[in-house]
Amino acid sequence: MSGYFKELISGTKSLFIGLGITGKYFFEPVVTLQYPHEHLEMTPRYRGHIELIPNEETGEPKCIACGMCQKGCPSGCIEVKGEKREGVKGKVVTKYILNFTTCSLCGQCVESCKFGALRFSKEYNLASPRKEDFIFDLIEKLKEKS
Amino acid sequence: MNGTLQQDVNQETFTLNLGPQHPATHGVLRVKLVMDGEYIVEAEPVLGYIHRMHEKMGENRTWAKFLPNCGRMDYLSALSYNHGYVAAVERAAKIEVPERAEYIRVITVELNRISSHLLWFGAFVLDLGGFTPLLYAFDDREFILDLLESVTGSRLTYCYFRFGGVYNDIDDAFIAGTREFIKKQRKRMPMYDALVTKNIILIKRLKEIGPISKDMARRYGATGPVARGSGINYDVRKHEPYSVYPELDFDIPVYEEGDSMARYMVRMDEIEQSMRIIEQALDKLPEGEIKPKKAVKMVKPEKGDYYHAVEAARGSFGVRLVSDGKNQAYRLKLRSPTYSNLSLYGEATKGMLLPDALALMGSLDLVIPEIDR
Amino acid sequence: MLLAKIKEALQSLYEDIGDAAEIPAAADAVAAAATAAAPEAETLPEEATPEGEESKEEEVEETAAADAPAAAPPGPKETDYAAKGYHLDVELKPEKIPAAADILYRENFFIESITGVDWIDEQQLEAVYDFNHFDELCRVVIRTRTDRNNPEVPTISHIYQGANWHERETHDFFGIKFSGHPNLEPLLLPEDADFHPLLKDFKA
Amino acid sequence: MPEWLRVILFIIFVLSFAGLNAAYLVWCERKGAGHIQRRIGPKEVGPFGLLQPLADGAKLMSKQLFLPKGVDPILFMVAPLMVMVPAIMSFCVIPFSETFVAREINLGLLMIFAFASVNVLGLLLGSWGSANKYALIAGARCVSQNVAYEIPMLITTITMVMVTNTMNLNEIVRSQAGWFIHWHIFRLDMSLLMPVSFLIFFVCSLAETNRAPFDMAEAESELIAGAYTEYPGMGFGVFFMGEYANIVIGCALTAILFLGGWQAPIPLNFGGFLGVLWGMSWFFLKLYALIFTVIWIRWTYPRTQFYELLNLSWKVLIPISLFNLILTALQIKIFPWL
Repeated sequence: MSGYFKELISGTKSLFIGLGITGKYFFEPVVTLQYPHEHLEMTPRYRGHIELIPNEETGEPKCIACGMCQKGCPSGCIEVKGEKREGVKGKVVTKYILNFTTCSLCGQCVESCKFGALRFSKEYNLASPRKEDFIFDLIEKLKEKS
Repeated sequence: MNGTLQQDVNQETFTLNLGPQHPATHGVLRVKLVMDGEYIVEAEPVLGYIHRMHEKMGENRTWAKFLPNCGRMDYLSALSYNHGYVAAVERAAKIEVPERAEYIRVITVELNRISSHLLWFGAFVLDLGGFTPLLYAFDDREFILDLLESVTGSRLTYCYFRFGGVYNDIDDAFIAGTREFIKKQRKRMPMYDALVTKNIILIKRLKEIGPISKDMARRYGATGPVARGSGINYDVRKHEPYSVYPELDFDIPVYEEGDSMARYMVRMDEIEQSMRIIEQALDKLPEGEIKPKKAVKMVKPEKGDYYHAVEAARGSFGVRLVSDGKNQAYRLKLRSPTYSNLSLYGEATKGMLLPDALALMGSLDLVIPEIDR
Repeated sequence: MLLAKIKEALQSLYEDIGDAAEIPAAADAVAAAATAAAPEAETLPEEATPEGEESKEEEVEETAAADAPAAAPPGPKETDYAAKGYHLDVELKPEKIPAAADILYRENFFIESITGVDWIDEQQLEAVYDFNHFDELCRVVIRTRTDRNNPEVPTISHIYQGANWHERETHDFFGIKFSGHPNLEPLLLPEDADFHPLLKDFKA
Repeated sequence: MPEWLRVILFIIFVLSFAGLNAAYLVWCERKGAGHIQRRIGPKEVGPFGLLQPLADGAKLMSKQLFLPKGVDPILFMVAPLMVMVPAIMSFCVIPFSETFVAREINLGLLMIFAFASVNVLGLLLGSWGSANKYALIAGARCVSQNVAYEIPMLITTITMVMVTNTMNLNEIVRSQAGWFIHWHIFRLDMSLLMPVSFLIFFVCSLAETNRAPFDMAEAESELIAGAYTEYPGMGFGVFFMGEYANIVIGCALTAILFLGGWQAPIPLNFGGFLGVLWGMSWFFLKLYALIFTVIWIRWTYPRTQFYELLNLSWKVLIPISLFNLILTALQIKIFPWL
């Protein structure tokens, strides 16, 4: 019998304590970020889709189309082509297509690049109803940027 | 379903399809229930709705190329899976890991474990009909995700560990942030305690509900918090020490009752233990390299089979590798903890009421992609 | 302690096997040679080229296979835990599996997983059972080989109920029939699946 | 004012009140939940998201009224009305202020309870008619829950009737005139357990209106959407409005019985139109404070287990309310001068 009342009282008390907690939070400031109106700066290591790093002097991509990223990609979403040009050491990249629909952002392409020609972009506002919008031509993107 | 209702009500029992789209299954799990009124006569989980055959993928790509897959099985504690896989390959290929890298692994894995438990906590209370704790838990979890994002670059499906080390070193900002998080979280836990754990409604819903006996846990091979809630003192981190866990001092919370409340308490206590681990690991964090001195180029383990288990957030995650000496696996078996944990569901729910069975399901902490792999 | 005890108990399952010249026993020896080769290879300098290692291993295997029955008497083999991740490697004939599971069950082992391996070159399917103990660190691996064209292994789901799903999964992926299993329907694959994706000759 | 005009005006008032109330209680609920959970809640449609209910309403109304295969078409369509109509009827006797009441009936309290019982029938028919197993389970739960909770609720009401000697709601309010200590909840001299009565009545009205933590009829994490699972568009919308109208009735009744209805907490009364406004504003203040508590409770607790809910009724609420009844009777008989 005493257990009955004990449980009744402690139970009722626990309910009021719960109300107190949620009541307190009711008056506290909100913690959410109003996303489309406000934006967060991505952390330096944030992994967006990859992008080519330009050569600081020429603005051309540093990439020499060695194909290591293509080889190291688990999902096979990179396609690189390059050609030999006169007066330039190594090859010149002519085509760099990233199929972002299958990319898993593991970072093995960036890791395997010996020439420091790849990095993660900070782009995250990527949304489209069309698949084709996620097949990026990174050389185009680089040109647009500069 | 509609057409059969008339026939079904004339019988003693009727069948109810719980899922594959149901608010309490957290994903595409279907449970075929034979019900007598609201009592469950028979429950049979039906799996495979998001089966992706990761094991076959493992046989078709090099060891390194399988790394991103690890984060896509148990997406809530992806780093544990990362850890299990790289540790197994390291064991097979005899790759030395620098101490600093091991410490970083432990710190990030434990952070990941806390975030997984927090999400479970919220989702579990949501299963029981309480909405608000989920959002509070998410608030805390965001903090961890921000921390992990600052070091791994992603928020959920991490691909951070590499054979012999980790991808990035941690910096002072991360260390400071982690310490701040622990301070904040320690203050936060009493709130959860008062709002949820001590709530009479929650206690009534979990106490003595869904008992899993020691013997049942053993017969079904349940591990992790499910086993520990049944009085089994089994944690791979202590039982089969790997990485730098032997150097860290922490306890394994074990509850004898075996009911949903016990499993709940185990996880809540584990959050505190994980914070202890992180604190010590941060204190002991040695200077040095995060990758082996000699870069790991081509991983080619010797012929033979190897096993390595780690304690993921949901139990013992084991990787069995069969290597034929090539640069890809001959066979890659991934032993997922919730697969075994869920297999006891049919036996445990016999004669239970539907809401209790859902409380039990929530307390098993299911992550469906991990079950289906 | 536990390891020695369980080893002795499992040894009894070998006693009535008799002639070691049968096919399963020969396969036994190959596996034994592989495990025996592993510690030896460990001592090799790390710089050794993979090719060299491979060829050496093959050599060992060939020689071992030739005089295996004499070199390695059948029985549970203790393995190097640090290198392999398990303590006891037991290769049995399929019909001995339930007896072995029973022994382990009585010693309070729990079942970790069951899986298969497709040895297509030898036209054999291997079923691998992982057992572990809650109190003492002792991982026991039991394996059995069966003919690839008619793979059949008795079930242990009446001893370890948890094996039910593992066996169904193994049946899904490899087509190993677990005789006596109460409900050997596809679990992870679609209900009408008649293919076994983890077989080496499976092409999607 | 002729009687018929009064009735028509009142019907218009009640219908628009019930509709707007349901719409804006949803807004309140979402905003309240938002702030309790430390987020903002609706904010995009209109200032502070105030037009959100209109958008929601437009969405619900524009949806196809779809009859799922196998449903009983008559029951399926009638059920939402059977929840909505009794709730609206109950408004007839609620005194919003001393003179602002459609019909002052001497058995007003009885009438409200009579109509409240129809509500559960509507839910049951709806869940049966929709030929869905989840709905069926919800319907069965709903009936036993309502039966169980009507008992303590009625016992408590009898206590109040004993104390006030009337079942006319306006009379009950009038008997609480004066300072706020004359409100029944503070009248320990009438019954020592008056605050407990208040709690019991409030809990019962939560259960009667299927609100969390007793929302067995919906129980979305167990039964998808319970009795409403198969309802499309406005079918669900009417259920929804009925549910919120029932919450208003429950809270209004609590306010009238225990918190002095339209009485101001100070003995200050006006005549004429100002008096109506004065009374109404106090009534609505109390009403919405109670409704806010209902919302607050929903976003704080997990759902009770079904048998715990029955246990609570049969093992706790009924014995205590019975004890309370006896105590009050004794107090009235032994100390009649109080």
